[in-house]
Amino acid sequence: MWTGDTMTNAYELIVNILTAIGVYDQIYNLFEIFGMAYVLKILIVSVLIAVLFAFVLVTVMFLTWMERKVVALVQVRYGPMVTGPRGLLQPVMDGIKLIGKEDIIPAKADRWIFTLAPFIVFVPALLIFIPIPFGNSLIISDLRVGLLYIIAISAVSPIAVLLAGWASNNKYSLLGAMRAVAQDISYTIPLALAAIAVVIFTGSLSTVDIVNAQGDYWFGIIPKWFIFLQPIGFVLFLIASIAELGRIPFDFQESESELVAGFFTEYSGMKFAMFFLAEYAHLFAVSGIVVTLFLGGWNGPVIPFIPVQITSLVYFLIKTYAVIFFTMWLRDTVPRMRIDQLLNIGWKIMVPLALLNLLVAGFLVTAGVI
Amino acid sequence: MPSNAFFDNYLPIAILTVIGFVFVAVSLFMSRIVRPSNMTKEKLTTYECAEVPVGDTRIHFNIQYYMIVIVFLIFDVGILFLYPWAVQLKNLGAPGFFQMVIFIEILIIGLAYAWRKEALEWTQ
Amino acid sequence: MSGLISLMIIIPLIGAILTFLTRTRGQARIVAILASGLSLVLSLLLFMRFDSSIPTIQFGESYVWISSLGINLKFGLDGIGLPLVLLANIIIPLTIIFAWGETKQANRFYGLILLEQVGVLGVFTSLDFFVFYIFWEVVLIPMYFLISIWGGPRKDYSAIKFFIYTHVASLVMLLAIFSLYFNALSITGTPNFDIFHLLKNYQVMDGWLIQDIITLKDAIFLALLFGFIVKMPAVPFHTWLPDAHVEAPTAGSVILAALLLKMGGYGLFRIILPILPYSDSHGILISLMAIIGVLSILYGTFLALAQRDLKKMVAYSSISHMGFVMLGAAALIPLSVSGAMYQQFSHGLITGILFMSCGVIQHSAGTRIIGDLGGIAKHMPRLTFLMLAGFLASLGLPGMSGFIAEFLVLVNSYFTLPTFVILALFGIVFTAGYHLWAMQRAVFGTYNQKLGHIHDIASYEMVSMSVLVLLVIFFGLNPGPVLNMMTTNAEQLLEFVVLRGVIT
Amino acid sequence: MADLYSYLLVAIIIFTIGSYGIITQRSGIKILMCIELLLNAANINLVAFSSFNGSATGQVFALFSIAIAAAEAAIGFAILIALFRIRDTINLDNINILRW
Amino acid sequence: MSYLLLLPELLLISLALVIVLLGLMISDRSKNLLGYLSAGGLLASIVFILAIKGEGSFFYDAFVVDPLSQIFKLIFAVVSLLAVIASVTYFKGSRNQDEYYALLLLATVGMMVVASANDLVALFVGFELASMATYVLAGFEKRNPASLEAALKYFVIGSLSSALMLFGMSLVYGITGYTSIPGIIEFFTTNPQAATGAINIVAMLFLVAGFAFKMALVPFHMWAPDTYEGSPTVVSALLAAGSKKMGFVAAFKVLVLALVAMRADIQLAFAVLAVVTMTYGNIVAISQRSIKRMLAYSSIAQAGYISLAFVAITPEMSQMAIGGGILLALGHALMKGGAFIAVAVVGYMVLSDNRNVKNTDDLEHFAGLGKRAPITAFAMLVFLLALAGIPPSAGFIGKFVIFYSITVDAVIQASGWMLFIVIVAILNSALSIYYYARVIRYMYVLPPAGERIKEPTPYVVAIVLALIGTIGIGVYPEPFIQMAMDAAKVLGV
Repeated sequence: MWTGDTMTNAYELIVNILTAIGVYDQIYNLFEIFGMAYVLKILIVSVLIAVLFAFVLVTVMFLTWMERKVVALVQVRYGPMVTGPRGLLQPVMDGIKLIGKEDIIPAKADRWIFTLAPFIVFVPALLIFIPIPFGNSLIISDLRVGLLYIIAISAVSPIAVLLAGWASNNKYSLLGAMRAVAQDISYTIPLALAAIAVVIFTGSLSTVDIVNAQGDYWFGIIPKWFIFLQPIGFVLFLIASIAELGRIPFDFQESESELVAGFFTEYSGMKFAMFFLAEYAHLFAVSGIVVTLFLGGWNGPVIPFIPVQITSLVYFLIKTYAVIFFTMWLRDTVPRMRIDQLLNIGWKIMVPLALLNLLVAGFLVTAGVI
Repeated sequence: MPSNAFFDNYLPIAILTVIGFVFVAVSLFMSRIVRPSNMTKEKLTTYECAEVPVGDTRIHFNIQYYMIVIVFLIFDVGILFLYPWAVQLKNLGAPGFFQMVIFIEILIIGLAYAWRKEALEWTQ
Repeated sequence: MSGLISLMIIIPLIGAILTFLTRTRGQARIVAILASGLSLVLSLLLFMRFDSSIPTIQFGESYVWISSLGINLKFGLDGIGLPLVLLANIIIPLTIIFAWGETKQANRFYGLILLEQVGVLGVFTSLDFFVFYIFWEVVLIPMYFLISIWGGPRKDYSAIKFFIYTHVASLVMLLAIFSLYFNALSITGTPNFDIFHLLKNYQVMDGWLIQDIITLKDAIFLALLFGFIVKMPAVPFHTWLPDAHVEAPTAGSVILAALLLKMGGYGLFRIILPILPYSDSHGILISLMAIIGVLSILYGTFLALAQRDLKKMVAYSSISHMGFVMLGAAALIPLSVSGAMYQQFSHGLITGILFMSCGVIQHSAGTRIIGDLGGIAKHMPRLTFLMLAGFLASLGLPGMSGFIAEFLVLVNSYFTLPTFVILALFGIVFTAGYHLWAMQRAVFGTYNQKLGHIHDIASYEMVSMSVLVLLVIFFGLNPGPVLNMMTTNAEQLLEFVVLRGVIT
Repeated sequence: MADLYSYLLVAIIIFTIGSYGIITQRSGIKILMCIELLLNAANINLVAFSSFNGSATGQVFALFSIAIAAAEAAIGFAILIALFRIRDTINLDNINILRW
Repeated sequence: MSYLLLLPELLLISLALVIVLLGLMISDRSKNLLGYLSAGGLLASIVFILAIKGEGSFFYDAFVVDPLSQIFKLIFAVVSLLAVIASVTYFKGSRNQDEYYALLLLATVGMMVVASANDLVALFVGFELASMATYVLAGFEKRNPASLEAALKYFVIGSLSSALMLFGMSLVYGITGYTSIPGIIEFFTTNPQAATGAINIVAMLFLVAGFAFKMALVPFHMWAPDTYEGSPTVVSALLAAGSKKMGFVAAFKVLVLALVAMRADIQLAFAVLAVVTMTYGNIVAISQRSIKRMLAYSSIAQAGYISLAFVAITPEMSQMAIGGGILLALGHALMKGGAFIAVAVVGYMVLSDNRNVKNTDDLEHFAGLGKRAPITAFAMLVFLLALAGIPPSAGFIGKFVIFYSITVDAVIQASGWMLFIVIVAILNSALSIYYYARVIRYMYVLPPAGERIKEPTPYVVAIVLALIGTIGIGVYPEPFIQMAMDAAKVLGV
């Protein structure tokens, strides 16, 4: 029987489980006969990815529901209640509606780029999930440069936004896109700087290493999460992440009252849905990253007799949803800022603060304090 | 098929990229089958706060956008150097730290310069 | 008594700088005449102390300059250099006196003349090839300015032509110097730019410059020769000279003809003759030099005959006279060589008179075209006298210095180069012809009324011209002091000629 | 599948595209982009060689060159913007007041 | 291994940063002080370069201090000093002086890093630091279309050349597996068969192209005339006199040293480049009426002379040739720097006559300069004569040594094409007099167009310094020849 060892990634986990069950060798030999051992590997990975994909889609749907529910909660009303139990099927209905919507491409738009933009916005949003550790061993691929990879992939989204805004040939879209990009890139800097401070402590860019580094306890009680070592870093990272997402109070890419709907004003139907999906997928991913970097990832008290994979997944989801809830809460209680304020905060407060934070962290590590 | 950790690690990325593209394509195609298509001239014009669109969209932008981009570029690349340093800091010891302090200080001076020169101001 | 030579060079240099800094014409010319006069006094001192019975370098001085390249500030005088130093120091003060009345940018004018003196003296005294080359080049700049600022209507063209033409020649010479230097360096192992050192090592040089076409020795020889004959100038490289002379101011022409041309001749004796016997095909090279010499004599004469412009005529006569220098050098007989040297000295004095005459006529009559002049003797008797003396000296009247030089050259060259001498004799005849004919048309005859009233020569002009005439006569009657030292050196130069079997 | 030559081929293709662009394009921005292409071709080379030589130097070099490329792009943009402000064009064909 | 040896660079870097910070704090009016500050810093770094003896290597051997680097550092620092002193007047009252001086110092540091680089990475970084700073400097008058156009052309071609150079470097790295220059040499000496591959030729072509852009060798020269003409004159001085030499020191280091195995190919390639360059530069210079443009072409021609040093890198003459190249580079830095500053004075003079003149460097403004600005005119005269190679001047000494080595090479090898090169070089040298003399004629022969002006003191100081250098090297070249030969010995071909 499988004992619950830690694996490097989910593929190994599957292989391990299959081996424990005792079927892996037979399957492997089967493929081996045809000289296609790697097909097996691709198969397993594909299955994993499919699971991830499904998980992301479900999560996104759930998040759209949750968002409405949280808003309703804050505003002391019910939110969607009709479709399904407590409106739980509302996202499905949304999806059906969007599929049936007309797909309008404005006459003056750049058709190719207009169609390309949803692809480019959606795919990176998925790709971010690759190195996120959902739980012990539950990671698609533990990249050695995981953190850098995440930052790099999330830097693709401004390009898509710009493409979308430009291709629409609508002034509001373009303005929204430009603002979105300005905001995105401005907040990438403190984001990346805050992440570096964490890397200094771990000495590794691998997300798994980062999570493992937070596994211990001080005095046996306080978990060694980086939020305690890096309170400033955490705050910076969280704010920057929210800004990157373009959520209130930083939602200048949309600013419904000013720019109609920002860069995707002209999008409708499934293309719009793609932006929508990407946004929520991104939200989940970013929250997951915050958890990974600062909130101990999947670490939590070990519960006997339950495989650590399962407990860790639960811990991770709990923490992540807590962060997501926080962002939604924020959305409902804080007014939108002005864009100059936003940039001022980004460049004049967060960047210097992040640099200082970095120096302090570096000093602490060099001096051997921690 | 080279079977090394490097490719093992990046194989999922390739697969996911393909799946992602396929998914988007399929869902767009699906909707094309299902949805109505009844274009009119009015529908095809862009939306401009319930007005008829005026003028050209490809307008000149505020110079600040470029300023921000340039400042971003510099810092982004500066960060590029910080990552390897951060990973290796424990091995580099004090000299490594102080060398990077100089680097960061130059970054800070650059930021101060940009700040003072109002490259960071949105409204001028 | 070392240090005299460098002092003699430095004084005009300081004088030049001071002259540039003066504000008025009066100050400028006084400083200039003082400096050049002081230099003349020093050279006279040298002249008197000179022992003309020995051919070695006297008054030698040497200062380390660029030790890594073996370059020293090495000066010294022997029978080849001293007469020319004397000549330079005579001509320059006289030129300054002649140009006493210069009004246009006087301080610069005199300063440039003094700089010219520095360059020329440097060339005649330096015994280091590098230093020699530097002075050789330095001479060009003041002359360029003299022509292009104070010159005639086509001054720009002629100044730049003069500059570039002679600069190319110098650079070609520089290549030869490089090769000589490297040769000496690879033989002795120590860098040294000393002229004698380089020339001595030329003897043991070997190799081809271009396989089976020209040997290194010949190539170097030709390059050096090219450098010198352009300066001399010899036909066919003479075309810069008439332009430069015609456009230059009188003082410039005088210096150009009396001193700059002599640099070429000096190079001939100092450098070409010592290596000539050691070159691989000396027979051909000697003939080449003789041909060039005779060609210059004849071509210069005939062109002089055809000129309508008095100054241009004088310029071409210079070419023809310098041909004698070439011829005498190529003859390789001690007396012909010393005759050639004497021709240099004497021509320097004579041509001064001629150009000054032209200058005076131009100044007074407003034209130099022979046809437009005529009968000015009545109005300018003093000029006529001095000019006549100069012309007679130039055509080789016995009793004047020119006669001795040309006589020596022709008589002695006949032993080795008979054909060429006979050809040159034709030149002599025509020389007399054009001199007298020009004199007759321009100065005597009926007065051309269009000229209006013209003044005779000014006093300062007369002083300098008279001194020159006196000197011409003096050295015509009493060539001994100068000729002796020349002969001593010429004999020493030619000792090896027989040894090498160059001439039988 | 992926030997050194594949990488070099990619680099050369990118390099060729960049060179072609520099020769044919007249817009300042496009030329800037083409120059970046050239630099990136060199970077691919460096990283590929680094990986196959087993020395990290090439990667370090690439890192430096990326940084430099960024700074260069920033300066290029700045010049183009300044030029655009007074000339209203960044077409290199129109920027020709300096001629002999 | 004393870190004191790094003092010149460190001083200038910190000074640049300090100037940026000071510029943020002090008022626009007192920004003139920054010029004096940077002049002081440069002076101090010159003193350090001369005073701190010794050799050393730093940063894992990526950075060496040796005679070769020191003499080029001296050149760069001196040129920058001249430019800075002249800039005190040129940019007087400008709001952006702080950036100007900081960039200028950074450009200097970049050049110095190139001079000291012992590793392709360091070389490239230094190269780019200097290039980028000068891109901005060239376009520093941002209201002046000509200046911006100059900057744009310089930028486009300069960055293209960097890209080519980087590509070449990547190939070299691929071939040898090293980026350090000694490593590359070691590779080629231990694997002689590797030196014959065709890929080497490709790599070398890229490198040559990259360096030749900076050196402004034909056919990579297109940017130079435009840039020199359009840039602020003091920046042109820096470009022509300083950053061009950076290309040479890089070429000396990489081509001569690292690719020693393929020397014969370099020789012929550079022979063609040199001959074409000097001839083209001189011929085109004749027809110019803009003095800056003329100086630019003359600068191209001079680059041709200097690159003769690469032609003569045979075993017998290599040290002499490279020494001569360095010497001419040194001389050229002073002469060209001085000449450009003199042009700046004329520009100042013309503008003080009439504010609306567009082409302040037109030949006609030089008419009667000897009367209007005697010091400038005299200095310009000396610089022009020195550029023409008239003794005794720095230009002559450098040319002398280079021509010497190439002549001797031609003689030793009895090689026809080398002889041809010598002759072409000589004819070029004579040809150049033609256009230099034209300027001299304008200055001294033609009547002045206005009153005598008072030449601003900083300009005069800069010009006189350059003048002293130009004549000083000509009159007492011994220490400079020693330095150049020591430097050439480092390359030890």
